[in-house]
Amino acid sequence: MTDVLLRLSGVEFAYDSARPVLTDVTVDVETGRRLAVLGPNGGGKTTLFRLAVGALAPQAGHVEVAGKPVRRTRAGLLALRQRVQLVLQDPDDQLFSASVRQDVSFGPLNLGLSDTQVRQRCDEALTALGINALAERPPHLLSYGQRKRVAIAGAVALRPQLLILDEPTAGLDPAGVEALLHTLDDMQTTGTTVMMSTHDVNLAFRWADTVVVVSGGGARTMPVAEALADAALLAGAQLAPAWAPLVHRLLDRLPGLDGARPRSATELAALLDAMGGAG
Amino acid sequence: MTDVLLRLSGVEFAYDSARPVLTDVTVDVETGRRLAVLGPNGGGKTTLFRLAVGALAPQAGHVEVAGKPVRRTRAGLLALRQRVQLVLQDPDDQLFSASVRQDVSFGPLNLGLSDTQVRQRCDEALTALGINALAERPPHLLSYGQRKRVAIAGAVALRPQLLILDEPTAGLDPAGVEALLHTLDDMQTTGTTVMMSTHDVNLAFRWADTVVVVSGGGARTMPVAEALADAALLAGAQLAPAWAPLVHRLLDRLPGLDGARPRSATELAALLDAMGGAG
Amino acid sequence: MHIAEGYLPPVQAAAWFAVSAPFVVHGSRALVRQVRRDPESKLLLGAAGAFTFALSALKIPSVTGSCSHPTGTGLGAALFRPPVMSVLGGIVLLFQAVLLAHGGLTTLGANIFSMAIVGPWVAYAVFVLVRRLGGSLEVGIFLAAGLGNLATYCVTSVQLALAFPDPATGLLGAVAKFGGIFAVTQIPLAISEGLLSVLVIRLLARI
Amino acid sequence: MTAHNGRWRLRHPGEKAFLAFGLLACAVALPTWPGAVLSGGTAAALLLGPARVSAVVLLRAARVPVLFVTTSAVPLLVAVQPSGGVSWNPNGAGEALTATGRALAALLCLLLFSATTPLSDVIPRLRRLGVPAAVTEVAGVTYRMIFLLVDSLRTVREAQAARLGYRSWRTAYRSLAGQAAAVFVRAFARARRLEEGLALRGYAGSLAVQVEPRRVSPGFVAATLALLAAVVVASLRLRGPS
Repeated sequence: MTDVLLRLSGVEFAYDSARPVLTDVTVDVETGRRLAVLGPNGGGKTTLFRLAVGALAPQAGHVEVAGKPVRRTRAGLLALRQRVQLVLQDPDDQLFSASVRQDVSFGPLNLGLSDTQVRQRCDEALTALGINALAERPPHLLSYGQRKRVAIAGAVALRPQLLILDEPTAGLDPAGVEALLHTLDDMQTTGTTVMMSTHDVNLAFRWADTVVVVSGGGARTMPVAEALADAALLAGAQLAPAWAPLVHRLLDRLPGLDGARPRSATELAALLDAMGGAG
Repeated sequence: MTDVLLRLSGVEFAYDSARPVLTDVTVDVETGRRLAVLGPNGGGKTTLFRLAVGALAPQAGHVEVAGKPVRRTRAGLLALRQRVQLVLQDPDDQLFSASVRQDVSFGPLNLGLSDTQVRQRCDEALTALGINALAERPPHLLSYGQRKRVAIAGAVALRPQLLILDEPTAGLDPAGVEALLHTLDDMQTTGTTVMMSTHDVNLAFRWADTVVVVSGGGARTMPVAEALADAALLAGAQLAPAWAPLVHRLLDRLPGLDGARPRSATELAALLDAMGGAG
Repeated sequence: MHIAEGYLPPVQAAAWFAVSAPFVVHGSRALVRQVRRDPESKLLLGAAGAFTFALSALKIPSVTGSCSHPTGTGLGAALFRPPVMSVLGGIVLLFQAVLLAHGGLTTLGANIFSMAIVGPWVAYAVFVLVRRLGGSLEVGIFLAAGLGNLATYCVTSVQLALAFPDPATGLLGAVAKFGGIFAVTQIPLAISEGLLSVLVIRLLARI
Repeated sequence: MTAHNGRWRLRHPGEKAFLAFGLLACAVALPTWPGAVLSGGTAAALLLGPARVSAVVLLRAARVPVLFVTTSAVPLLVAVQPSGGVSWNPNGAGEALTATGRALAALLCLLLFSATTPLSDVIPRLRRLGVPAAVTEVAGVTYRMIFLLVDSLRTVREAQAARLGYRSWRTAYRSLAGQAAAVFVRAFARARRLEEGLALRGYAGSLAVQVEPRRVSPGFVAATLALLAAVVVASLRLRGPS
């Protein structure tokens, strides 16, 4: 396949050889997909991401980007990092400059771009995240949600083809989650492939088209509907079932509603209201 | 009423007088209740908690604990802390010691208890949180979920009548959330009243009996079913609707199922499985 | 520039403890006084100690190919003053010895003298002098951090020379030997530490 | 650290200090041959034997200090002439071997202590040695925060590397300064938040904690004494009457 952006095949990794985290992981990320990575804490989601961006080297197996194996040389990593960017869970681990604009310009400056180009990249990233108004503020005085956006802008300024987000919705309130998903949708339409980890199966169902379940040292990739209908798979990864697929089964039993497929509680509420009085 | 453990009445608070956080908040916490506090980020949930434990002084209105107004003197605060304990969202903000047991002993020692009593309080708290096995470990070798438990144990060791938890499930995976809810249930049965903030309306529906919605400077307290059925209230507080009450409305339309009241997706899955093949 | 565990003969190891002790005791008294005035400052002082430790975990690329790290004492002394730095530095050196086997317990006295006493005092003196002479904050920090680092390195060289005098030329020859071998890494490192401290202060000034 | 799950974890830190520092004193004070060899060997045997510390862990812990010790030995091999020239030191090899041997033996004794004794057992007990409470409490906070800060340092570095922060010398310096500044800001923000968090638990100036009582085992102490005596006697005997 030519459109596999990132491929991990047969990857093994252990921080401590007595307790391997990943024992045999094969994941293909195709261009344009929306991937949700699910799995228990400590199950290896973050490790998988760190392998994908070259922060860790696999102890067996290999990582390919756009069909070429990643060489862990200076040049190899440079090429990888221009294609794949990871945004960590805690924004404070990524922000270290005195102003938002300075922080976002860090990556483009490191690329050795001209002043004009750096400015352009910055503006573009700030606009994509909707934080133009914060450009001159010091990051540590912003709210948590705003800091998360600044951290994402820092990655986006490198114009990655694949943007990986570790628990991007953790700590955000529902309105913040909505706004973030909206932003990610926009980025997806402009050609960025997005992959994120989450604990929220309901969110995964709503947002993703493909799910990677990481648990017990392995990873399984499958279409979201299939993954979330697989009770054994979910239980094995210590995940609760999602509401939406269950609600769809329930709707199938109601005459006249068997085509309805609400993906969120808000959509279900609208559907119920449209149906009128409690039958 | 004699069983009001904590009462905030007409409380106003602003960190910055130009932008008041709470303008008129009245909340009664009755003994034995399970209160979920919902509301947008920056809406004042944490401020409310900090007022309740005397970490902040209200700029108007007053705070009463067990019928007596809180005095912010050394003695007044010490008395308050034995009744009401707040566990912050980030466990690293409350853990300072090199071993779990030493850390948990800090609160009881501040009460001036004897060595034997301190030891007993520690054992009790470690057992309540199920972390006896971690007693001799240093916090930096624990997982995030384990550190959260240690932080809660540190509060529980003061034997509070009211335990307030700020976003206790943030960052936990579904299995971790289940385990925590289980622990809180146990504490509730031994007489501790529990109040927590959360962004997860589904969790609130499942766990709480009473909901406090904090937004726009005010707070409204009401039974959970009523709050989560109030679309205008939820929208006003930037909250998404919960699945369960909507599913209940759906179930009411299905003959023979109008009594079923699943509170979680897991319960709904069990119900659907019991119903057999897709009708 | 830690002297490794067991590297000094016993009498000299003991002597360096004796030399360092008055400074550490004086620093402890200063710390106890500060904490009594302001009990909350315990947490700030703990943070300062941890920051000093963390600075020494910064890996600076060095010309010799290997990585080296700053002493952090110059910046620390300018921020927290030398007497308190002698205690915090002592705590940090103790943790480095026990947690990382970096330095040692028998050589703790010698290491405290070079890194937690001479380094900070030189840095502080340079800083005050530069400021009195009308130098800018940045020049002051650069020279303080750089010279503080160099002073530490010179003291360590002398300590090693005293322990292992040169067979032909005695102490002076030994100072030249030890100084020479460490100069390769230490002089660029002192400059690096100076530059880095300026960049840090610049960032912090804007925050 | 293995100290927290090792076999000797629950022993009184004083016992372990007596044993390890006794051997350390022997390693440094006795003639290197055979004193240091015997003390170092004993420490190694105790670590791998009764204390059950794995060889892999020991090797990992010793790697950096060993590198440092060997580098420091190089100057001993040469002599500087008054003219400024450098020549081989005829006794240099012996001197370097002695210094390196003593340092390696001492390193093993230090590891015997640090690999078996959690610092949480040690820091609060330093009060009994006359260290002021303010100092032990500051040391305790330092210990806790070290791990938080070193962790953030690593993460900040990784995040910077992902954004090409270590592409050249210039970018590396900018990144390092960013790391230091980020950690500085974090350290003091942490301290402030910790102060608030602890106030909720009744903090009023004392960071005292309850230290688990550990019984000193007379058997262990007696065995230590016998062992140290044996090392001293064996060293003097082996060296022969001089």
